[in-house]
Amino acid sequence: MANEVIFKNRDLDNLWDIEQYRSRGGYEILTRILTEKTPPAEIIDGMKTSGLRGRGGAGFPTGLKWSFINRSAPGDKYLVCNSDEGEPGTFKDRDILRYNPHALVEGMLIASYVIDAHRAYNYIRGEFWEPYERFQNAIDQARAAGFVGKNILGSGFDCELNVHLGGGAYVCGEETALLESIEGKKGQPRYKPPFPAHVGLYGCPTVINNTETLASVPTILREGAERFRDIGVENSGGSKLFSISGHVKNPGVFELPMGTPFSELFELAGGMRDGSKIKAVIPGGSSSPVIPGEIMMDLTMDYDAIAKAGSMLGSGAVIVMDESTCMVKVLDRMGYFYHEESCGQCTPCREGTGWLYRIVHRIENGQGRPEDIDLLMDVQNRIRGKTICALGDAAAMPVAGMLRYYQDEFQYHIDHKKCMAGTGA
Amino acid sequence: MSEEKTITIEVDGQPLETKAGALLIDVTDAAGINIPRFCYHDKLSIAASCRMCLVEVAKVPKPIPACATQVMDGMVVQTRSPMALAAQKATMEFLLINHPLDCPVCDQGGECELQDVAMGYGSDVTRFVEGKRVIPENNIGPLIATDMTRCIHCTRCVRFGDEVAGMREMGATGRGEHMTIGTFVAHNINSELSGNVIDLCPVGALTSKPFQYRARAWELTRHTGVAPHDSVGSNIQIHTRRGEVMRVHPHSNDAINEVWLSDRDRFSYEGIKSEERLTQPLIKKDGEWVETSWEEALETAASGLREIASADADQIGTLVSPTATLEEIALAQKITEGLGSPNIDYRLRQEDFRGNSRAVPWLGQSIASLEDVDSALLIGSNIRKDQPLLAHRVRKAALKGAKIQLVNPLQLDLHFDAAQMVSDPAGMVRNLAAIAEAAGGSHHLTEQIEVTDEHKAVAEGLKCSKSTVILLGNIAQSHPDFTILYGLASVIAKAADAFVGVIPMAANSVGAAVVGAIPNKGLNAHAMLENPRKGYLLLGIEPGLDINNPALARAAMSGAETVVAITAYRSPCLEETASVMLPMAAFGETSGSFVNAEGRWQSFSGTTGPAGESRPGWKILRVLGNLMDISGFDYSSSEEILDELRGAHGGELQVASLGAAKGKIRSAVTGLARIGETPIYAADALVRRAASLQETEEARDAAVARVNPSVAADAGLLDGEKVAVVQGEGRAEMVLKVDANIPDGCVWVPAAVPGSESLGDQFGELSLEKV
Amino acid sequence: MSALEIKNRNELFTPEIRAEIDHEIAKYPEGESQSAAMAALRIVQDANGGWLTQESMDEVAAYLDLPPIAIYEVATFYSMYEHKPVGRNKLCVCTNISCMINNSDQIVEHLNNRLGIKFGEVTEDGRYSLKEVECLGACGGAPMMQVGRKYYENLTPERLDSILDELE
Amino acid sequence: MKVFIDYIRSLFLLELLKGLQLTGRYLCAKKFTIQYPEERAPMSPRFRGLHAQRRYENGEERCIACKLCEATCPALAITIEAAPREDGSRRTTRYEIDLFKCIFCGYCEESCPVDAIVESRTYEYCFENRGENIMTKEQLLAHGDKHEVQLAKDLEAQAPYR
Repeated sequence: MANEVIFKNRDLDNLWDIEQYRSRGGYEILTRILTEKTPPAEIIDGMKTSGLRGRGGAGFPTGLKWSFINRSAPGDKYLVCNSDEGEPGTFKDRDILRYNPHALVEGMLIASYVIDAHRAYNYIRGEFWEPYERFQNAIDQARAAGFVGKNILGSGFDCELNVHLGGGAYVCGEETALLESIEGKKGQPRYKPPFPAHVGLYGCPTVINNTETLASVPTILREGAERFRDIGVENSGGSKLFSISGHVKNPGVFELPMGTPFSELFELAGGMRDGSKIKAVIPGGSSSPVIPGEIMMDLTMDYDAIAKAGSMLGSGAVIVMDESTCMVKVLDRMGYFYHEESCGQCTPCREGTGWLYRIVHRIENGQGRPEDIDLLMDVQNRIRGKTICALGDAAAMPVAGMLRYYQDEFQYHIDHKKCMAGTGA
Repeated sequence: MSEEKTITIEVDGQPLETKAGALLIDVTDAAGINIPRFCYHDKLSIAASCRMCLVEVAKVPKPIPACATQVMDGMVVQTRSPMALAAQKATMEFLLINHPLDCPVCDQGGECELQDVAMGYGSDVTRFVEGKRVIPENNIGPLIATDMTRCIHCTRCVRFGDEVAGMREMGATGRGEHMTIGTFVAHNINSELSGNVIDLCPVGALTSKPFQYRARAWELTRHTGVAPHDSVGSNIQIHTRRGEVMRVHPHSNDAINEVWLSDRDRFSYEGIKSEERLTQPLIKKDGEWVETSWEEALETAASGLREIASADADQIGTLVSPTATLEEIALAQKITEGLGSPNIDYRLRQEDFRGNSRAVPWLGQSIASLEDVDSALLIGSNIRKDQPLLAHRVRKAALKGAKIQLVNPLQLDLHFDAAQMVSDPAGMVRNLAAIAEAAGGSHHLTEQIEVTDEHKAVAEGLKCSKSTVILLGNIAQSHPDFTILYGLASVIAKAADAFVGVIPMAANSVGAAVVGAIPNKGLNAHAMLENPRKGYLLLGIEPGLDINNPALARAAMSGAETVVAITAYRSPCLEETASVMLPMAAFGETSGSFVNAEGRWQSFSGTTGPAGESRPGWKILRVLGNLMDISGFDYSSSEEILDELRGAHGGELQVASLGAAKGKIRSAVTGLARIGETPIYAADALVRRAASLQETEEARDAAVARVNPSVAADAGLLDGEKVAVVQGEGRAEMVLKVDANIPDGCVWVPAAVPGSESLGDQFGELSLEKV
Repeated sequence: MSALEIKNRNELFTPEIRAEIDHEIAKYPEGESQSAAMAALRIVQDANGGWLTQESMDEVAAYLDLPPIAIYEVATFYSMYEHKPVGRNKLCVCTNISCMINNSDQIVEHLNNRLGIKFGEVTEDGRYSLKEVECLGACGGAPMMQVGRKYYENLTPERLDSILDELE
Repeated sequence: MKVFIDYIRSLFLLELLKGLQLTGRYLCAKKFTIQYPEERAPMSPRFRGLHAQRRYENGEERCIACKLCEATCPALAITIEAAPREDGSRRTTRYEIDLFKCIFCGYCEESCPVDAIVESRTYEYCFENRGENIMTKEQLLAHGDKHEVQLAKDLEAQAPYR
């Protein structure tokens, strides 16, 4: 059942070439939509049926998002694709851009048609130079083939597709920060409401979708929304790219149906490396709370199951850690990350992430105090739900998660000023 | 539509009626329910970033910021529920972890929003044990002291620069914890409204430099007053301690200055303590100035003037400063009249008196209504420097889409989008005439006028808007063809269905005109000097700096028999020209009234005692009147004078024409033409002595001669070179600055700066010489 | 700053850089040239040996007709803009979780020893500089680093040595 | 009868002896009186005598012109003027205590965040001329310099209770 949607044609060499892409039906659905002038509402219905949910992390239903745009409102509308892949553990969009860029181009064009956007931007993180070149090449090829630009395929529909390269800021993965960044400003998230569907890029209605979401669109529409939906499980339609990394034998990106047991994904990744034992799994990127390995082994990979276990499917970035891993050190590094990447705009995140990091860091360095665990818990609680964007929550949740399952390790660190036996190698 | 609907919400169990779409924080503020906040300010955009105003709203799972939440019908809000309080206390703790505990040395201590809120929401013990953040300082000029380590990143100052001052000079660089508010590169903040960030800053990160460490908020006594410089008449609070003016703050008045104050109004108080303050009456005896008693000084002054008047009353000329109070001006007028002289004038910087003297030049509408115009034509006005807060209103209009056009003798650095038509002074008249023709009006100028597409565009811009205003500024009023400019403006106004107004120059220009400090069949300010009088009475004037043609003024006064100067300062040009100097109370030391640009009478009382032996101007004039046996001088308070004036002149101001578009253009010159602007920090005696303002780049750059590159090249002069400006008999050495904003054939040589005392008319022919 | 104001827009940068920036400006709707600020900074940084001087930021501001502070804000917000000289090869080593648990510490230590520099420093010959970066989205190949525009994945001390030798 | 008994008693001077008994007891008891000024009563470290201003060990004056003492003084005895010193630090240009007004309540000492203004153990002083009741900054500092050792000791003794 693997590789059903985005990686469907991964067996083809040079899939990034337009000829190869078209050899398996690429751009067919776009051509059909544009020539038949399919009513956008029909496409939105299809998307709703497919059960596709945003693949960036929040999991918002895509069809619903598109339906928020008032097509008949005067003025410009924009489509923005979020390829600012930065959540630690996630590396799926890079592969989409590298291996199947035309699926994304086609998906962006379809989405633009649906919301009547005549300009679409793909925000690719600045470090992704190689993927950027692949994608830019795909745009150029698509333009040459008449899929991008003025009066596409004689339909009267215009759409310019451009890439905006990021500059190195995790927070730009937040949709409104990303819009600010495209506008040439600091990537500081905007307060919502108003939501981008009303006031987005340059103050115009804007849809922002993740790379994986948009790249799934052509296949969904071509092969039928029901088929896509049926790949997955209830409430988690379709298949999903899972990036698995850490102490596994074969880390990589795997496309699996939603609801696949974690153990199956784990098997695909070759299981633990060097015969070590699984200790813990971060199931959805570093912002999602950690889950002990034994619990994880019984879970399926879909939104509801992971949420029930107290974590999030997020971007589907699975980080597997073996028994030698010191959880204090892991949290120390994660704390540093959020502290470095906070945009600085709102108080709890600007000040709180630094504080969290400092507490964990001093525990890690043997200077922990008995009251530190309570303090950590309290500080993360004080950040949570009080910030403009989700970065504050993203910084706070892993702390709560770690303390939920591995408080003893933290306590040990505080008491003995060193790692618990067997960890921290 | 739905915005206008009245809805009901519930806050802390209290039902509140309000307009739909209003911000929750505004609604609670109006109802007297306090929600703590730092980043929110009702005159700035919403940042929602400090997270201090988080409140609980029913059916919303997370606490939400009151400053960014629009009220909806039936909303149930709790500002002090456990969830709201926990959120507010959390934010408070986060704000305090990196805030230094240096309240004892911080100037904001005692009036600090953070301190106040921390009392309510903070904890007395910190749980943060690491070192606090420290930010290195940048010097941002002589007006604002910075201590960015105290900054809580509310970004009010940044938003102010962007949204109000129109100059993005400060920003938030870096990110996360390392985000720093500042200029990034060390340079001065140059906005003429920069001082407002001191009020906006909720902590002690931005404080007043001249006031630094000098007093605490709790020891200051607050007196409301009126700013004494531009004609906005900004409401201020004068803060005094032990009989000394310590600082000036804005007093909010939405009709006038809103909550803002220009730097000139804010920092000029330093001039009160100038070393040049005259604190003892002085008489010139055998060419030497000697200190004397009030009795002798007053007797000398009175007898000197009386003697001249008894021989020929017409030989008396009175010049009053338009920054003097209404009461002082009225008494000066009464004395002049009592002596039998018709010669009195306040229009010291005016050159062209061909028009109707009796008409009062004023704005013709309210200050607040300026921000609602669709189109404006500013003639001869450097509005941003001359009237910073009027410029702010115009800027607001421009931001709302109004088309602002200017006809000026130099290209201005404006903080709003505007079309600027720049020409030499004579060209201004021609341009205006051409615009008038293009608009379909007619004039009676002797000259043939060429109408270009540019003129047509300006005319079109004026005609196709609903509410249009045409305003004449300081440059126009000093222009040799002011009357014609006014006449042409009226022609255009008629054709474009617009409104004409004059932006009065000084705090009490309108007041002086209202109480009649204008010659009735007598000599005007210029004629009094052209035909020297034997006796002069000067009220608050420095002849070398406050008069359009200082060379003429100094010559006329030096030759006079008696020159009585009622003045707060002992200045070199008074020592040269006067025969008696009577020390007058300065700003803040006297009660009085000003009439501002929109005709609003505003009174204020004295806040401190006058320095030394000086006395309020109205008292000096009253005694002078008594000594000269002029009847009707038995006032015992300035209020009595005011009541009398209100009775006589308190009616509503009428818009009357100041001149017609006819006659000869006088401003045409054959050589180079002088553009004699009065720089912002040279406008009057007080601001000229305000030490910190004089240290600003704006003031330091003022005393230079500016020409454009081609004029410089023609004259073979280089930027930064010292040149001699020769105007008639006068000669002044100045540094030359090459400035592309000056039109061809012109030299910008300011008035009222050191060196300009020996020059002639503010607009006239001059030449440049190499030194 | 005033010196720049006098400068004509066409006197800023080389014609090639101007063309590149203009190409970026053209991507955005009219009047939104600020959007090109990030790209312009990147282009100017590349042309200036990998870092931004204050003058170059002022020039970008002048070219895009923005207040300089708007450019400073952007240039200091994003981590890819450098404000100090960097080596010809800027070695950006990821130390985030996936790399960390795959021994990025060892990689960093090896680099420290071999080059004699720490994070944020440049070798004396200006050949290398070292920078700690956050997740670069290649966790499958952890530990990894980026040099210039290229990713190097699955690093080991031995592999590092051969990579370093290849870099000029 | 009563008259007779009283008479006998008076003959034996019993009252006198009773009185002398008390005298005798105190004659041998420990003395309360001290021979001021040769002898001094013991003093608490919290004694609130004449004011002094202290310096840091490097000679820098402690006072930072925060004006809390001035604000807290219930008798309005303290007058402070301040301005930035040449090095930019916040310093008083005038610090005066009017000893006629001072009620020696010690609030100034208590409010001082840097232990600059203190009340010393000195209680013997007098004014001979009008105006001497005003203690200037120089006098306060000089007084502090003279007694610094004792002042520091007293402050340390009080420290645990503040």
